Amino acid sequence: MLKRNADMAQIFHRSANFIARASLLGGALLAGAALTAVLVLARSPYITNERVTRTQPVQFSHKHHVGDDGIDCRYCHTSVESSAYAGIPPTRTCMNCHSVLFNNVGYLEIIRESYRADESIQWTKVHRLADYVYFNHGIHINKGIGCSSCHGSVNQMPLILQASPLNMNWCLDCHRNPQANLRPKDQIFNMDWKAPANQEEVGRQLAAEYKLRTTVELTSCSTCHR
Amino acid sequence: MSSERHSQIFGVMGEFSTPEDLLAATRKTREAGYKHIEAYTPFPVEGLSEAVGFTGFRSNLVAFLTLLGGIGGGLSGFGLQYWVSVITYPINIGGRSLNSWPAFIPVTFELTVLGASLTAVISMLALNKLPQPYHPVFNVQRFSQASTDKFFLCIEARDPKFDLIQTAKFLRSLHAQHVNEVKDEE
Amino acid sequence: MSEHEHEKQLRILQGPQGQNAAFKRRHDHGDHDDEPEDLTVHKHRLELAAVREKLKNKSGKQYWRTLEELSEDPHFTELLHREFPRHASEWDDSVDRRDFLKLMGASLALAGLAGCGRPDETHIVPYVKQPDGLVLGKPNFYATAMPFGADAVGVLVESHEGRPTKIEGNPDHPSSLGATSAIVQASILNLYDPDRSQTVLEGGEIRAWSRFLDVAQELATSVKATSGANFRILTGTVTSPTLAWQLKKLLTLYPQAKWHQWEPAVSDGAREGAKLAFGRVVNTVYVPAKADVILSLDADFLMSGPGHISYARQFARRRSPDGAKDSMTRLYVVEPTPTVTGSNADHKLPMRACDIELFARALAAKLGHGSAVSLPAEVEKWLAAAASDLEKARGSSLVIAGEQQSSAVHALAHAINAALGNTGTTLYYTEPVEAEPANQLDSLRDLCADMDAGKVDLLLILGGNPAYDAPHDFDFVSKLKKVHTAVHLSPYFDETSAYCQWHVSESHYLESWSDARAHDGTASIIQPLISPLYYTKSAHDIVAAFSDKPGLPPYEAVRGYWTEAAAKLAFTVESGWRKWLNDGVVTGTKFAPIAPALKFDPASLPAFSSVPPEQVEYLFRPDPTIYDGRFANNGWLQELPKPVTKLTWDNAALVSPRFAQKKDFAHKVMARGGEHGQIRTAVVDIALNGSKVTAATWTLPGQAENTVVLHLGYGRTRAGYTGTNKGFNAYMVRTSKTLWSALGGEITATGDDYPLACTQYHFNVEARQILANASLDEYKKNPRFAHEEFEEPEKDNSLYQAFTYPGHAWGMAIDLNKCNGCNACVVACQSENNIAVVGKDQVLRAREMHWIRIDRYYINTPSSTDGHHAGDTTEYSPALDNPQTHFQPVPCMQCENAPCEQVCPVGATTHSAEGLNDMVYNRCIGTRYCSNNCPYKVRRFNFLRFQDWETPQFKLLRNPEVTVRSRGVMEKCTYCVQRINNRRIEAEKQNRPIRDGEIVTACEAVCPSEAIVFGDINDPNSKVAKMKAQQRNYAINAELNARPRTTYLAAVRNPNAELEKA
Amino acid sequence: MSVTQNMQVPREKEPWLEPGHTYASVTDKIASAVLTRPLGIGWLAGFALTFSIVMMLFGACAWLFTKGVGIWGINIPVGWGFAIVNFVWWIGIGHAGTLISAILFLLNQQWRTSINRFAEAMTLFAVACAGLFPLLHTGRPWMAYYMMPYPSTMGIWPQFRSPLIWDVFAVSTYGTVSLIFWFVGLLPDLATLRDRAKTKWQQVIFGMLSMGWRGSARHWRRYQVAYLLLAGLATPLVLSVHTVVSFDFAVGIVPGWHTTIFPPYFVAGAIYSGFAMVLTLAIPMRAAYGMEDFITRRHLEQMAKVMLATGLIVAYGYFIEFFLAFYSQNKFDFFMTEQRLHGPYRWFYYALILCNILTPQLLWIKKVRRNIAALFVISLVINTGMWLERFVIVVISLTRDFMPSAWGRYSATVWDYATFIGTLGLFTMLMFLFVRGLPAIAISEMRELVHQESHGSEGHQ
Repeated sequence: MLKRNADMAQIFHRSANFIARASLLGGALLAGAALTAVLVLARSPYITNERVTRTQPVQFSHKHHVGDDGIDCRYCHTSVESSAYAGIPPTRTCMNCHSVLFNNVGYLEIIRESYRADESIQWTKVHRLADYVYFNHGIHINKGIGCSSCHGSVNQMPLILQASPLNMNWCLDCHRNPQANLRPKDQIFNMDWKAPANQEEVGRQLAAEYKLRTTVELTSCSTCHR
Repeated sequence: MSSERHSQIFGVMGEFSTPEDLLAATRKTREAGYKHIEAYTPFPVEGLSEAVGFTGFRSNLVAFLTLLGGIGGGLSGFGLQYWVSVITYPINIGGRSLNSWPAFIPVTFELTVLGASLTAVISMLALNKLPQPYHPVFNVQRFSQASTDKFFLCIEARDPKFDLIQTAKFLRSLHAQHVNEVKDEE
Repeated sequence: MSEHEHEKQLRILQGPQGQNAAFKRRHDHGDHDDEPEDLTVHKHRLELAAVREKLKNKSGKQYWRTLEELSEDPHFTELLHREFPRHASEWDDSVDRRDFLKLMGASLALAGLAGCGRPDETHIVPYVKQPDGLVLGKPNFYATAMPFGADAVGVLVESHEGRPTKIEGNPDHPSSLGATSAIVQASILNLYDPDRSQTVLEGGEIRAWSRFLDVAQELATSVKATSGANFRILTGTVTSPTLAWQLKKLLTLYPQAKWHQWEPAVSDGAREGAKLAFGRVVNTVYVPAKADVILSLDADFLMSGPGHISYARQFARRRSPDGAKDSMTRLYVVEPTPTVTGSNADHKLPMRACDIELFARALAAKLGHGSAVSLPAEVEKWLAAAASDLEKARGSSLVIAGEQQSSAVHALAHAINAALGNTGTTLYYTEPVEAEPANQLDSLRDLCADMDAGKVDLLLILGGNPAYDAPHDFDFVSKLKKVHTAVHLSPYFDETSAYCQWHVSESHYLESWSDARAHDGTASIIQPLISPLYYTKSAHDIVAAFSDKPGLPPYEAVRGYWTEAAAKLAFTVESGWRKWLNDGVVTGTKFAPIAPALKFDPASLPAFSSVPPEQVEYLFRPDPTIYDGRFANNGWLQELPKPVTKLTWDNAALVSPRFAQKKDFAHKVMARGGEHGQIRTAVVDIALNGSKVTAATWTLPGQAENTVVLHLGYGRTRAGYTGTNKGFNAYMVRTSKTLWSALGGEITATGDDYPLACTQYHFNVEARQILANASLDEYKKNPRFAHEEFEEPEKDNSLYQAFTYPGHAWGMAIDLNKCNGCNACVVACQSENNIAVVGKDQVLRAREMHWIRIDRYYINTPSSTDGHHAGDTTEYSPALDNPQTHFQPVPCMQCENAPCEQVCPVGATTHSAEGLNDMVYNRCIGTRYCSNNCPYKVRRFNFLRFQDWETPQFKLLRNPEVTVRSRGVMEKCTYCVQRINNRRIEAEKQNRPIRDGEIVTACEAVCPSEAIVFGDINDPNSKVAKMKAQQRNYAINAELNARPRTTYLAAVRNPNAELEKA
Repeated sequence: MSVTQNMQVPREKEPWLEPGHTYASVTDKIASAVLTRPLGIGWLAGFALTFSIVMMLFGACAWLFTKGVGIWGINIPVGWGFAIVNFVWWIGIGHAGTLISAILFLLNQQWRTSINRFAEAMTLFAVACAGLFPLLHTGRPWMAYYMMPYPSTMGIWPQFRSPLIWDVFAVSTYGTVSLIFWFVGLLPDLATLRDRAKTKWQQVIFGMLSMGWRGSARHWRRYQVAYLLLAGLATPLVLSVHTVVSFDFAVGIVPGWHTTIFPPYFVAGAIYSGFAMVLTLAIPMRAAYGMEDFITRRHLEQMAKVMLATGLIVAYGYFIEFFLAFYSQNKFDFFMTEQRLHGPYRWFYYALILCNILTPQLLWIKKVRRNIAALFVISLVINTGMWLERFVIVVISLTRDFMPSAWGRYSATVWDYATFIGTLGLFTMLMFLFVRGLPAIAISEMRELVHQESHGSEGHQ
């Protein structure tokens, strides 16, 4: 009596239900994930080059020169206090010592050759800021920001590497709350400086002493961009 | 091939040619004590959802969710603007005060509408359990008319009162033009 | 400064420049004649090789001809294109299909690249031996001087790691007083001009300098035989004592040889006038500072001529309406065509140049010299008023005769000044500044005669471009062809070089040692800031090459001369040299005043042959920006709007409104560019002195009715990429008889029109609070006249509460009474802020990039409410015959309620805590909304990639302290924020507040008349705060409540009541 | 024939659907256009033409990205030209669809049924065209994402006081909501197509798109609630979008922009141009696909009336602009108004008055309202007029503002035109695809209409 009907009208197998819902939900999740990935990537060393070492013509070791020999930063980076640019030492500075010390080891031949031939050594840049950022070493040193605050404990680095992300957020963190990183003048070049327990108030005192500008001033665009 | 496929009964379905017939039949079915019934029409028929017993807050859940969506959108909209302009990076923009709330109204409004609209549609689909490209009723060949000019009433097997023969008889007694058994494949 | 910038520099610094910076620092031995003979180090090696290839199968003698053919050759021109700055050539929309498809591909690539932010590896290239005293990242300043005509302007040049980047004035130098002019500012661009010729060429073939030295000696011996009878030297006006000394020595070697001088734009009138008046050439130095009444007889002493910068400053200082009673000078100007000076006059009388002598005679007669002359009534009245004013101010009045005026006018001026007892107070006389004063026209005439007669076998042309600028009737070229060997020293391979067997590329004054005298005789040592970029030489080298000391470096020559000269001075070279270089002036070389006896009686002048008033006079004048053509290839000057006409990239035949109306020369304001860009004007043929030029006309209010002015310097055929074939060549119709003024020409419209790039066409303030001005009396009556109409709303009159600026609050005040519209600030800003040149096509589209512009308004002209030709000068109205003219510099106003900031969707322009309207180029996405919403229209947009990123020379030129903007971003004045930040950092290092006047913006620094003052308005004692406290202080369109930080002091003119009453 | 009837007996209500239609017949007629009807030569030709125009648009954009916005006629002072004019124009057109679907739905106007579907499609395509321009007109389009609020490593965010940011949110919200509104409306029809599909792939495609819609009573219930809510939300949204667009100008201080009348008269103008565009499209389409029965003269007349009404509001807006300029005696506004009459661009203004104010007055006449050819022409005229209005507002205001020294002019380059025409091509191409790919009229709603017409019951919920 009952009419048996062939399943003509049915187009999809029941599994299609799951597939359809899963693909919709999955699509949404995937989009979200992709977006997050981009944001994360932008902060990753892949973009910031944080902790990336570069091969240099001469495998110069800050660990040896700063850590072991205890040479002061300013011996090579002469203009760090006075100028925007810390200064990469001319070959002559290397030769000051190496005309006497290790004056015949092979791996320093590049230095000697550079000096003889009067041709510069091409170092690969490690800390790179964009052209439209006008960073000034001098003022930071003079206002109690120590080298290691940005460059990390260079005296531990056999090969120099970029210790901080160097992106704008990172700059702003300090410009909004410099107190956290202010040091007494005599600690500026101390690579092992650690913030004391009472950094909060020490920072406040130093800020007053250094006549630090207000956060509003320090975070104005033209402070770094021209 | 269908014969090989092991399948079970989903329900029995009666076909009517006018919305009025269907409405009447549905009401009778409910009176007959059937609980798990569903009607299918090519366009919304007034009173039908009540007839199949879909009433009360459940039937307006979409509206409630939409309200929440709207409020959520609006709050997040203004919140974002306030946080950006006053808290995270306060900058002097043309001498306007940091919290220039009048300037924040348009975006707040837009996000309210966006939040509400998206919730409305998504909740409608979700509560309807769509997408659902496969459904037993599609197994009924004549059901393809349900999107054109035929009106169907389905009494589902999970109904305690359901009995294939009796229920089919009952439907025919309501002057259903065709009565089909609805199979569901495993 | 960005560190990245530094590597750019350091990389550059390898090679000679590097050490050069060192030796310049230790002002010892200057000889660095150490360039390799091997030319392969040259940037243009390949190109030159290609040229040589082309020339291979030509015989040596015709080389200089084939060069010409070459320049027509498409490959060659294409090759030039590649070398040359692309900014001007880039921007026509037309593009062929192949190009187009290529670019379509490129665009996709570009879209992809833009997103990825990962920087590639870059390198640091430090010195090998760092020069002493050089601190990386800190500029050094060196004093030197720019020789120009019969003058030299002392300058301090900013140098970054050995690259000169910016020129400032030298306060210790009498011709500068710390300021400079537009031309001096722009001269640094010539140094880096990639079109400069770069080697010694013999018939277009590259020769080593040593080769030239040998040839020179051969030639020398050959002319020695005739003791130089067939040897001629042609120079411009020489103010270099050393060069003169060398030349004179040379002439002793060749007794028969002759030294000729020719400068097309310097008139003999002054020299001859002096001879007429005193029987000898003297140099006149004016002291406007002491003058209460000044009458200028067609003299543009504020804008041109020796000492004009110092005159402008002295004049401006006397223009304050707030001083003691009658302490404000009154300036009368009689001139045929509006100049900067005329536009600043209290009373201006437009008059044909040829009538001015008559005017001068009449004035002399009024003062009791010579016989009375009859003048038209209105002129008579004007003269009477001026004369009585002058007499009232006996001893403190001043009459100045114009460069281009006749010897008679100059003589009359001397006589009148004497009669008024001004000699010794408002002006004094000295020995001539020129080493060898000569009537240059005669001098050139003689030379041409000799060349024509075949008497000249060897001709040295040291600078100058006679083939282009010699009087047309001399037909210099054909005569030059008769010279056996001509040697041309010039910075470009120009029109003259093309006809000389030898071309020696000339060093820029920033590249070589020399010396020069200022307008008052003060000498300066010119020291190089950078070793020559190319294989260039100076006149000293050439002269030496033909002397008995071939190869004597200029440094030795200069030292040599001053060792001799020092004998006369207080101390020796050894003791003085360092000081001289440091100060930029040689101590004690200022000429002492002399009192030449006046042996001239106006009555002795021949009867004046007056010209019928309806006759049209054609005037030749040096161009206000590119001068006599020597700056034709300077993009900054080409694009600099001419002070009065606001034209760029072209010269035009200037005519008066009446004349234009009579001849029906129309102006068409084109839809593309419009009033702010493109005006099409009638093209005319001007038949004059038997030859003809075709020129575009320009109707100029305030010009004498029957005067047509033709500016020299355009129509160059071999200027370089930027300057070639711009405008028309007025020299074509300029003859020796009519050097400055010609009569009896024919001017006929051809029916065509020509697009002129004019940056401001509309001249009417439309009754808006833009340029407040009043007469001195009105001002005395109502000192607050600038505030009557409009007031700023109250500060707290708003839904939002106002921001406060507790720290510094930078502001600027511009005194419209002092600004004379000379344009120096515009170029200074361009140089300081790396502002791109966009080329004529883009100016036609109203897209020039100047951050500060100078608006020119005509006051009391009928407000032109018919918008269609709003302010069209061809809509004649009598008010245009002699309108009162005002200039107004407009930089960014740094509004406190900046309309631009509010509408920026990405916060690329925001307000700094010190009230600066910051612009963050890298955040800008270029919606241009800010510009639309800027009520002062001071924002500039990079519609295309205007900056030239390829040409290496321009990388050297740029100021590393300022971001170089690329395509698609908005840019604008930021009060030189780089200077603010650097000074502040220095001050903070010393833990002290910033001193007033410590921060000086580029426009402020350059301003000859001290019109622009920048400073902290929170400091009540600062100069700027005091200015803003004055009652004349007002803001443009104050009622908009934008609260601009840049405000103006209203202009006050000091007219003579006599002439005021109609 | 129904027309003539009506002329004779005007009192009797003319039906919204020609008599004699059943559920099946309407379904067949509309669905067949998609499923069975072969591709006509006319369609192919039209598609080919519009497609090539779209290619031209791509070319223009490539050149734009390569060289920069300098290839356009813009300059200082006229920083905005065609791009913004076109943007506002397209957005305006994009208003009719949602308006018809939402507001008329709330107002319970049955006559919306047969036109809302393709009006909505038109909205989507118009918004798509509009959306192009803000992106294209920026100097650095590849940086446009700076306008999005996302946590960047720079720690900076969009500047929410700028109307351009409001635009970003308004336009993107409007686009999204219109899309889902349209899709929800489509659901049952997609199901119909699925069930009537002739081939397997048609079945699968429409099957997936329809999400397995089976018309169950419960579904219909939730569906109607959601649809009603969407309509309720879309209504203020429509009004807000053009209000925000008008803020781009009203918030600026430029004389000719800085006026409070803008929001209302921009909205009115938007509806005005929107309906004009609906007519421009409906008239040829009903002819081409024989849908005169569904889109009756009465529909067209109804739309004509709406145009007349909104046109009058726009006219009032123009008048008020004048009045305020004279009444306030603000010298800048006064001068600007004066410029419109006498300035270099006066002819644009006169043309604008002719197109937007004078021409539509013809619609007072019933004969004209019911004359299809006349309506078509008038709709085109109004479209032109509305474009001119935006040109007058954007360009003329900018040419002569506060500083006479900086006054300028503007004239479009070939690239401006290429981009504008290109978007016209894109719009039409999408319409061509739409009418073939999806039911141009809401089938399920038509079935309801059949139901109501047969039972004479007006209105439904």
